Amino acid sequence: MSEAKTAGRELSYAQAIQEAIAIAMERDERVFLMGEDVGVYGGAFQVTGDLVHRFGDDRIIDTPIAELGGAGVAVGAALTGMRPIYEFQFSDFATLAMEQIVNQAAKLRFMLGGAVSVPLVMRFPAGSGTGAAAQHSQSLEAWLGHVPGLKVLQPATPYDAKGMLLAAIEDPDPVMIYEHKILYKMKGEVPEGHYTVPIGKALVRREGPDATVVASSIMVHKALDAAEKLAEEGIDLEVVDLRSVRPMDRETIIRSVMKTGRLVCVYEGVKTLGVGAEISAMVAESEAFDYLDAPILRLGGAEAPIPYNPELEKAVVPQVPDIIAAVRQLVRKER
Amino acid sequence: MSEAKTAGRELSYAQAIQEAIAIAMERDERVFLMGEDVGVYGGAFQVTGDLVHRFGDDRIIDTPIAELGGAGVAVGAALTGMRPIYEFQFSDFATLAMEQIVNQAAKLRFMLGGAVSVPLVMRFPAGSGTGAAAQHSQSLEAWLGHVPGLKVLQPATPYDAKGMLLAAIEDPDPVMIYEHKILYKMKGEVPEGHYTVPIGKALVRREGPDATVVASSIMVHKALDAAEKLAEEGIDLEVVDLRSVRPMDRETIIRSVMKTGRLVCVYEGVKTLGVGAEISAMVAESEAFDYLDAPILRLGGAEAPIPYNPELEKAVVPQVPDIIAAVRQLVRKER
Amino acid sequence: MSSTAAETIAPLSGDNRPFAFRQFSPETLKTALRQMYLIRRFEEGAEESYMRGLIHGTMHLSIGQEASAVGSCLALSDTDQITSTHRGHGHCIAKGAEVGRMFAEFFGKETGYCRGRGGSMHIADVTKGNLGANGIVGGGLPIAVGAALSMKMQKRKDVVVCFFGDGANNEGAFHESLNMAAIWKLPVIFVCENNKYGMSVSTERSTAVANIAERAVAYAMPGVTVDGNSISAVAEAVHVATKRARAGEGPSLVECKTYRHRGHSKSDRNRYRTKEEIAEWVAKDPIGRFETELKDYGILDEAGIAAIRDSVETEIANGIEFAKASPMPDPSEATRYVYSD
Amino acid sequence: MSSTAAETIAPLSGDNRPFAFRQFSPETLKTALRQMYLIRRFEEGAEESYMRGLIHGTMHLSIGQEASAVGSCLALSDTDQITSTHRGHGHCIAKGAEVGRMFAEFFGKETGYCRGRGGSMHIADVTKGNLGANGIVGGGLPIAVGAALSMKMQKRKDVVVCFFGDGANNEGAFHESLNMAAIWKLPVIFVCENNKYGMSVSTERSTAVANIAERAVAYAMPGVTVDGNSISAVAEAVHVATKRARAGEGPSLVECKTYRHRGHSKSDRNRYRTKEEIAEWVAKDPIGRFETELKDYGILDEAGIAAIRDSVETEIANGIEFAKASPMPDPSEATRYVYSD
Ligand SMILES: Cc1ncc(C[n+]2csc(CCOP(=O)(O)OP(=O)(O)O)c2C)c(N)n1
Ligand SMILES: Cc1ncc(C[n+]2csc(CCOP(=O)(O)OP(=O)(O)O)c2C)c(N)n1
Ligand SMILES: [Mg+2]
Ligand SMILES: [Mg+2]
Repeated sequence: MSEAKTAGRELSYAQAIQEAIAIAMERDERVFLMGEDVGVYGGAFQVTGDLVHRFGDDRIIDTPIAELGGAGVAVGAALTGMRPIYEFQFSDFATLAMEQIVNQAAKLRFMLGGAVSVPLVMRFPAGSGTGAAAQHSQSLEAWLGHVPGLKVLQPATPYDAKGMLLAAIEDPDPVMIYEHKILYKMKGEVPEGHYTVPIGKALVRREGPDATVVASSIMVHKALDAAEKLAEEGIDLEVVDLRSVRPMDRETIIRSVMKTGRLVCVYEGVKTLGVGAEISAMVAESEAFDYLDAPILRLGGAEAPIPYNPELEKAVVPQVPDIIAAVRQLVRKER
Repeated sequence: MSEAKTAGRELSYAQAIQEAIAIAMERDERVFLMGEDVGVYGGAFQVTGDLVHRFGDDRIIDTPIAELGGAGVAVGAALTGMRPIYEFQFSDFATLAMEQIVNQAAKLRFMLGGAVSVPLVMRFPAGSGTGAAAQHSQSLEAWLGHVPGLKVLQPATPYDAKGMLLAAIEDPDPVMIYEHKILYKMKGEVPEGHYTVPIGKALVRREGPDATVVASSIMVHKALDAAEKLAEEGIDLEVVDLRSVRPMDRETIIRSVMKTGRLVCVYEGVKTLGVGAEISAMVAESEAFDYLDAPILRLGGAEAPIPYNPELEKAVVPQVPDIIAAVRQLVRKER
Repeated sequence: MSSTAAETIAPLSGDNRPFAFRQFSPETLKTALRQMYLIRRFEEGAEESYMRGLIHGTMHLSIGQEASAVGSCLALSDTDQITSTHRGHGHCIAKGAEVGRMFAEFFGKETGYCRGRGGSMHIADVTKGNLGANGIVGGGLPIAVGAALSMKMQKRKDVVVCFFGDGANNEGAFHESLNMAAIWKLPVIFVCENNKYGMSVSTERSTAVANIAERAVAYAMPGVTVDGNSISAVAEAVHVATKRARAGEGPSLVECKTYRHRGHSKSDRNRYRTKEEIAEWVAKDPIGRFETELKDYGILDEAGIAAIRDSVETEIANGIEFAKASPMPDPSEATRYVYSD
Repeated sequence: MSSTAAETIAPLSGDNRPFAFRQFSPETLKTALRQMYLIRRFEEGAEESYMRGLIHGTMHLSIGQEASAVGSCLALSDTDQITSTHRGHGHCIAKGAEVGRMFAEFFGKETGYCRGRGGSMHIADVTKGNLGANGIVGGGLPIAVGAALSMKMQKRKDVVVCFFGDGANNEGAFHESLNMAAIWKLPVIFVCENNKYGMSVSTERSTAVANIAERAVAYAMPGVTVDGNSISAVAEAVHVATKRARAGEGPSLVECKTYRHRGHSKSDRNRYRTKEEIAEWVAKDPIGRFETELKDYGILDEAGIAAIRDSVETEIANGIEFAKASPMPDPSEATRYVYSD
């Protein structure tokens, strides 16, 4: 972390991202941002806001609705000396651009034997909770987490959203950032000026001896809520914010599990083959295995698309009571 | 399994697939096949062979090189009474079609509250070993395994390739079949005529008390090889052929692990967030947890794209000696 | 407006009325007007319900674009198919859906067209040949081509009308779809509703050509640009294209120039259009225009119009009541309908 | 062949020689011929090495297409960029790569352009402005547009030449890329090498228009179809397009009609082309044709040609030797170069 002022200034997660973009664009003229409606509209979630007035439409570029091409343009620009940030309007639309992300951005450096690097950042507004139904609510971070060559982040706070984005922009390799739409309006402390949050480091957000919850993105907040409630009944949780899907912070997670002997993974993406599958498997093959006092539980999204109806929508992703119930089950269980 | 003749007839995996397509097309005029160069060329891997001469180019349809559109055409045809089989030339190119697969095919039934079904089959030639480098050698079955609404299969033998494809074509929902390119020429016993292999069932290919290897696709054969060699040193492996990534056969796998107390997952896809992550996590949260005598190991693809050089190419996917070493490590380890 | 279509419909000698008035019975024309009202009032009702918190999420209103929806579907049967878009309420109603079940869907109810699972962006009525709205811009294009392939393979005489926006025309799916439809001579009519903007980006900024229909040349198919606020102009162009499609001669591209009066969706701050531009297009409202024509050609008088309007009000009110009274889905069924039972 | 480009190069009065002969010095023309030989012999050498088991995997030979590669790159500098395709050996050599390092790459050696990690399908030489072949049909199109955006943003006068095949022209990436290049007036020249087939599928079966260049209309950019076996015709069209691009006037589409003599790749049983068709095109070989022109215009005689051929033989032989003698990568480094160090 460099030059971070410690003032108690609060920004929303969306504002924090905007500030990171502005700082990076001020510092480095190679940085630019492109995406759909990022200009005068200010972005579908008002993340780019008025940046176009500040930096002009040569550097805050509205693209046609063409995600494959847009992503490929970012790759081509990154290959030739620029540092593009590409905003997908919803992460679901990135399904159109997987070719460029996975076959090109992730692999070019390797395929060319190290002759190039692809310093680009892509931003993926993800997650449910907006009533936008199955094609606008997915959490597919596990897909890109499976792809060597990429780095994949999930900031859970405004502080991290800004610091990780700055780190990502300065990183020489392609970094994919999954932002949660419901977090955009969440406020939190954000220092002014430039600072970075290191890529690939999880963070213990709450210490406790009884069980470890490793949560990602919005689930960090739900886990912290659950921890408050569980504390009332004498269960003291450790909550680890995953922050980085790739690379995954083996050390921090394993250290925590060795301490508590119990692990619940909480994530919004579909349970099967979601981020928690990797966390669980990583622990089960590690030195922490011998410290486990109970099975490793996972709370992930249901095996269904996200429904439109708000009650159904809530029912298919983990909620605070689900976390509480899982932890209770885990703590009750003794070897 | 219905009407299977038990004759000891041998076919290659590619021939078995071709035979399944022919049988399905004979039995049901709604079935047709489309893809790139599936007609007179006979398919990049000669899977469709001379089918175009038998069924005509109205039912064995050469598409332009347009994977997103092609996949979407299959979805539209499936929605309106046909039963398309869509062949991707290499599974890597399916990255262009993820939108139609994931947002449309997988979700339409759900989004429309059950009013439609999408009976289509997609075939994905996958895997490394052909020297075709990073954009022609991927194993991304974990991606589709993460998507509710799809069924995802990985046949390891000619018998299964035929029987699973017939089951898939008759299934009312979208079924994705990952075929391994190196298996296309592999021969095995294949009954004549129509039979099906049930979707979602793993198969114990070798019984043994010492440790369970759950392997998928080509790794089944490597695991069986390793088992032969390990038998010489008195280690008796149980080898489970995963066969279906989604749904995953919880019962068969857990039963085996409860018997042996040890588990190695072997798969070619990238280790992190690959199929083995789910197998491991599923076991670690199950009733089998208490039966585990050692950490759950995973042997997956390296955290790198597939290199062109043949020695490097071999180095990045699990080989028989790697399986042997992993099992030895596991069996040595006692709680 | 320009036309590159090979064929237009010649007026019978002496009959100088617009195409729709020559082609369709007064009853059909009255029904068309009624459908336009129904779409308008449905969307106004939805907007109101949204303000009142009865509707969750977002929605995209097509107010001002009713002529292209109704004109395109005017001569379709229930076995002809359509694919629709995120701005699809008009298509849905024009293809015969009931507003009660549509409201019920918007309210997330079990009686909705999607049992509350889909909402506005996935509204569909396959029994009427509406294969569904789509949340993915351009997502319906290849699906329409696939449906048209089905029609051809099944030797049906049915056609597919594929609605999409000007924004969608820059997606790769557009290109792949039109090319495949053309080489296989499939019975599909690509109807581009060009309302000048894809969200905030004008076609001038997003699209290399002035008229989307010019792109038909790249697929060797007829392309025609019509006044999308004239139901007759739309119906005529789609009629020509449909005839061609049913005759096995292949696809066409019809571009309807129109305008949405409302913002893109509920989050639109309208920073990209001027008040003057909006006012200019509100003055060209397709409903008022069609009413005037119907009166001019003696098909309806004020009383007749009022009667239709009244019946629409009742239908809307009943629809909202039905939706309100309908049950919510059971949360224990949140994962139903993922797979066939 | 047809041309829709606004501009062509007028011959100086009295000089009726083809464009390349008016435009370029004898030295440049000789170098061009030498490059064509080098490509041809490189690929024949690769083919032979493949037969001998020195090369793994598959490869796509461009024998017969040398004029489009060399003609397109003739007037480019090392800071101009290209994106190439799976059939990219010619582009690579035309853009200045060394055949020794190319062979080394094919042999999977550490001295190869990609240190043995990429092989034929990913061959690149970024120091010479070759951003790489691509295993994904159409994959290079948006990358080229992005590179052109860089050139513009960095206020460089460099251009990007984007090679792609007739098969690639039906990919969505083609459409999205040409549209973006056009609306942003980017300095990119889209060079379609139309060799009549995308693998086994002829353009007649895959593509709705007879000439790919006709699709330029959909992007309001100049489109021109030239005889791709005439190096001069290719060079002229690319020259015009490059001038336009450097002047900030935007992209162009140049279609080179040509033919590959060999099968698509090593697995091709050649069931989709007749022997007659192949023979007809072999007779139109671009190298023989250029030789004849060079002789006709007095730039080279038989002895001069023989000397060039000899020097190419030596270069190829040395290249193969270099590649053979080079070390294999260390398997312990199999996962290097995934991320920047
Ligand atoms: C693939 C994809 N990209 C982006 C979006 C977000 N989005 C929804 S509607 C829209 C504008 C579409 O414009 P147009 O096709 O002209 O239709 P209109 O909204 O004007 O009716 C955008 C960008 C989306 N839903 N899908
Ligand atoms: C996206 C994608 N689809 C399919 C392929 C398989 N493939 C490789 S080359 C080729 C034909 C390409 O045709 P064209 O663009 O005309 O180039 P040519 O081979 O004729 O030079 C195909 C289908 C691929 N590599 N990438
Ligand atoms: Mg629009
Ligand atoms: Mg070709």
